[in-house]
Amino acid sequence: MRRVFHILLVLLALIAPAAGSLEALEATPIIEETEPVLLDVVPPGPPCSLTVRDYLENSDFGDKIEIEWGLSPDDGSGACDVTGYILSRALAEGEVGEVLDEISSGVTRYIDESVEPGVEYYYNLVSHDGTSPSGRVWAGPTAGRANLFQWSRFSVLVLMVVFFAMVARFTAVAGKGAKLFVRRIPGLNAIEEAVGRATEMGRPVLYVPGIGEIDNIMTIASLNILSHVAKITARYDTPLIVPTARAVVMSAAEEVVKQAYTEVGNPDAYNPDNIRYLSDAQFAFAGAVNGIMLREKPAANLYMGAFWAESLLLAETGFEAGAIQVAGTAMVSQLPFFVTACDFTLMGEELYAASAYLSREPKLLGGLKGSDWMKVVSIALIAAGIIARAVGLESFVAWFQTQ
Amino acid sequence: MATIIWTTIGAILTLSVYSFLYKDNPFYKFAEHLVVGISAGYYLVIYYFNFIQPNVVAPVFLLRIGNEAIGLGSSMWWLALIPGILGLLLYTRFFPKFGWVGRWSLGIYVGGYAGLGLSPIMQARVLNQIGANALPLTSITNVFLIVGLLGTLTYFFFSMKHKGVLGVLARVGIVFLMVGFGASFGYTVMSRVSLLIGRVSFLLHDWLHLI
Amino acid sequence: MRRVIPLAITFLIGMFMLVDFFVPHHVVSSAAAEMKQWGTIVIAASILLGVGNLIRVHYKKISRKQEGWGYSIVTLSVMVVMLFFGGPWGTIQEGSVFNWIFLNVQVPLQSTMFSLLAFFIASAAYRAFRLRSLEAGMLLVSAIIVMLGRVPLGQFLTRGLPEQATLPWLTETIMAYPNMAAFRGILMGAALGVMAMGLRVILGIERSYLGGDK
Amino acid sequence: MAKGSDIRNIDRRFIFVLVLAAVVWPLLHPLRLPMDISPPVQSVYDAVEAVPAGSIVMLAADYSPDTMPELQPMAETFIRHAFRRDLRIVVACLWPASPPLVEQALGPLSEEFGKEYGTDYVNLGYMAGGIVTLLGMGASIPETFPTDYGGTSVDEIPLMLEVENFDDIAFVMEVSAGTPGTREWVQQVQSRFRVNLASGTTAVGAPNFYPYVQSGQLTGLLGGLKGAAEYEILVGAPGDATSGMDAQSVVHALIVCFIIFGNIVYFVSRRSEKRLAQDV
Repeated sequence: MRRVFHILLVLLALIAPAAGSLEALEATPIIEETEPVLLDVVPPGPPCSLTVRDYLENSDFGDKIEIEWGLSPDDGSGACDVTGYILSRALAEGEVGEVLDEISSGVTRYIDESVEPGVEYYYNLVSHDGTSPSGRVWAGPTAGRANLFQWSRFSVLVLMVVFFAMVARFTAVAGKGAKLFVRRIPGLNAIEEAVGRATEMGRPVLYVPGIGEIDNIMTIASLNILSHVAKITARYDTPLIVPTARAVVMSAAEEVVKQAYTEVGNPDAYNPDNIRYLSDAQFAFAGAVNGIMLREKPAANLYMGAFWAESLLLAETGFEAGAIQVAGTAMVSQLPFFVTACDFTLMGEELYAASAYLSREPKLLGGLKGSDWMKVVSIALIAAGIIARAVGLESFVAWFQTQ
Repeated sequence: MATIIWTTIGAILTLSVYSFLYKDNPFYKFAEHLVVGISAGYYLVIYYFNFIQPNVVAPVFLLRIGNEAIGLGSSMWWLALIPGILGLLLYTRFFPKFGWVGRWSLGIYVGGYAGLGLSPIMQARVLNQIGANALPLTSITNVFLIVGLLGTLTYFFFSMKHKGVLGVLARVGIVFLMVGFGASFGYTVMSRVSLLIGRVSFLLHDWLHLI
Repeated sequence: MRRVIPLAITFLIGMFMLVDFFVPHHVVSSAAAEMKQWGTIVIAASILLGVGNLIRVHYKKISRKQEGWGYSIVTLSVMVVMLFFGGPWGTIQEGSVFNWIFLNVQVPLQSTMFSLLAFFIASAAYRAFRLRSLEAGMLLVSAIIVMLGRVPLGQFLTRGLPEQATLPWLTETIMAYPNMAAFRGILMGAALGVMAMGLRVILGIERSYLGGDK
Repeated sequence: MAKGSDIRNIDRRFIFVLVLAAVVWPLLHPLRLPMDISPPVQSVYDAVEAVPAGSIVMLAADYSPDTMPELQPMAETFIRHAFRRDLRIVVACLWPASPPLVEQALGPLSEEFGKEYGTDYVNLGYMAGGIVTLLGMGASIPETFPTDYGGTSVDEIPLMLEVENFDDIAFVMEVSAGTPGTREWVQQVQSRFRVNLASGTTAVGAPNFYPYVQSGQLTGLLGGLKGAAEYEILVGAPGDATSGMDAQSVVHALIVCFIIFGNIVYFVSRRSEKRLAQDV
């Protein structure tokens, strides 16, 4: 733990100068509309200076170069006839090159966001009054260099380190045998009851692991719960039907279920034909699962994982077929439908908690405790943010609004 | 004439799906099996032509697609072999002895995407939310918003007993959750009805010309 | 060996992708982009596993003349038709037979299935919204307010009342505050759950998706 | 939520039939339920009413078939409104899919009002380029659209001889499903050439454009099916949008009735159960 804080301190020391220079960014000049200028033949004075440098203030891919200049003496004062500046960029010294942009009068800074990283560029700038340009000022060469750390995302890193440290700590504590309290999750017992009822009725259990791909963490949580459910059905010799919408999820589900049947010592009861790939197409899948519900009459329908609009199609058909239904998802938009149409619903984080809880492995329970403490940290930070806003420390809140 | 035939087929298929609302029947079963078969063929072809051919087959076998020579002249063509092999490894599961090798590709895929997801989630769902909720407590609505968030978050405390202050907050959280669920349920009705209006006007307008 | 290698790969790739978010350098980002591409290819290659499973299940049904085997013939034959028109002898461009079947059969069938939700949302509302408890009451009341507040009828029902008592105003307020608060809470909680689990996947503590330990 | 006792659940099919009837009936026999007109829609109507008869207005149609249910009624109603007020219409599109959709509306309406192509209205069709096309129109519309949708040179179209640039256009109605669309018209055309601009957008897009109404850059805004229905009512020609909103109102009200009915049944049966329990 102490080492983590040392690292944090070092990182904080590194951010301080970067944070200071961030303020300069905010000072963008205000462009005022200028009165129409009469045509004349006298060119305005040229810009009084031109400097170019790699854009450093925000970490970038090396695709940005910052250009600054001094206003022409006739911009805003003198003859007061400058209507704008023309900035050009070239690959060789002395060439005018391509026009990058036309910039309004009164502006002294431009960021070229279209450079190739590592390529050296020359810039030149003229002022003009609508009819004639001034003399040209030159600068360069300079090249954009890629940064190794995205400082604008520093706050993300800090919170990640804090979160991971807490998870690691509680996992270690739990691993040493400390008893961790975990509150009852209502939907969990319902899963076992539902499977039990299906067994009594001699009807199958239907387990839908959502239509998410296997890279979706909800699907992974679902496969965890599937392993638990498969162990119960293996023990009671209840058929377990697992329809899937993704081929990889199907093959993972096959492994999970086969493994569970083997562990319980009933490998012969495993029926590979019950782990089915139906369709990658959302409603083709939903339609086919509805068919299974009506024709194979499962007595328990478990929906765990990532669901989209098909949630209610499944849950309403399942209700009509008379099955006990337990759902679990972190898809916020679908929760209302599962909550209304199913007997029990694992909401949001409960899905992940359930998967950790079922395993009863202390290592996994440590993660739950870590998440809880992260909630406390988040609430504390919101409170701190409210106070900071009240006393005018807007930069504290801005620190969280990264991009 | 051709349009009439195809519209009629479309209408019959539409009605077949709706017949499911009455009860399961041969028309629905036909429509269901049709859609599963078409999508299986469709995705097999689309996945091949959109991912496998341009990214693996073309660079490795130096294929030309149209006038474009993909992979020809690229010194990095062998990189395309890696995903190709990873994809093939998935099929080792049919050989019990080597089945474990298939886990390599699955491991790369899942591990990669797990890592990919972590930081953006921390940023968008935690960090930015902290910023968005650090609101000045000057209006009732802001207080309301923050109390609701606090309650909902408390409901999701797993390792602490919901007693005392935590119990009250968790209960507030449940009330907010229920109001939120009711509201988004009600909010969604309109878009679902729009879908039905769309299908009904296909039947009444395009097919029967009644409106 | 069999366990260590996949877990080591998972860890290395997972950490690399995690780091990618913080490193703007193009060497890292282009490598990460390449790996993301690999992921999509692995998934695309897996489709054959799924279709193989589909063929096996339906073929068994047909050969054993199980109930509904005739429908299995439908599934397999339209699949062959699609492969024929989209395969090496066909084309998948706009206007091709392949594309045409998809647009004129698959798309209307899917959108009709989607529209079944208009019926189901009504039956679910009828059945589930009962005043059983305080919580159920909140669910019911907010659903009714928002349903009415979204349509002209609701506007008409509360016409003439002060603005804060009209259904459209109440709808907007409920969506913007209690609804928003609840959903932010769920999203934040779920995000922590995802991260804890994602971390376990990268560290190899979570490996159920690989089919357990053996 | 627990299911409650199954005896109290009526056959779902009864609900399904009522929902279907609630959608089909208003489509076949429009109900014309009362509808409040929101201020941005009223402003669109008022702005068209304020254009002197005989002036030239523009319909900028930038949408495709997938957003037709929401946007086609807007275009139709605008054409009807303009024809009825004897305004002449120039149609210009930045989306390739739009010109035939506008044709579908122009055909029957021009017949209904006895309008001549070329003198009373013209469809310039699609021109690629987005913002560049908009700026080109600011300089010269005939040069930006050298031919109409049918391929006729604009020099041979009497109406187009009166149009040089936006100075000759009294009002622009932009019906937009995305980009290029309302935002580009406001930023590139309204702010530069000070045209009198109103817009019709999808319900999803509308919230993005309300700020332009507040700032006065958009004279008015039709948002989604609801905005289209309100405009239809104002113009006095209730059509598809009004029927659609009628259907929405009826289904929403029906579901609310279901909920209330369900609760009455629930409480009555619970009371009788209690009484039964006391009797025994």
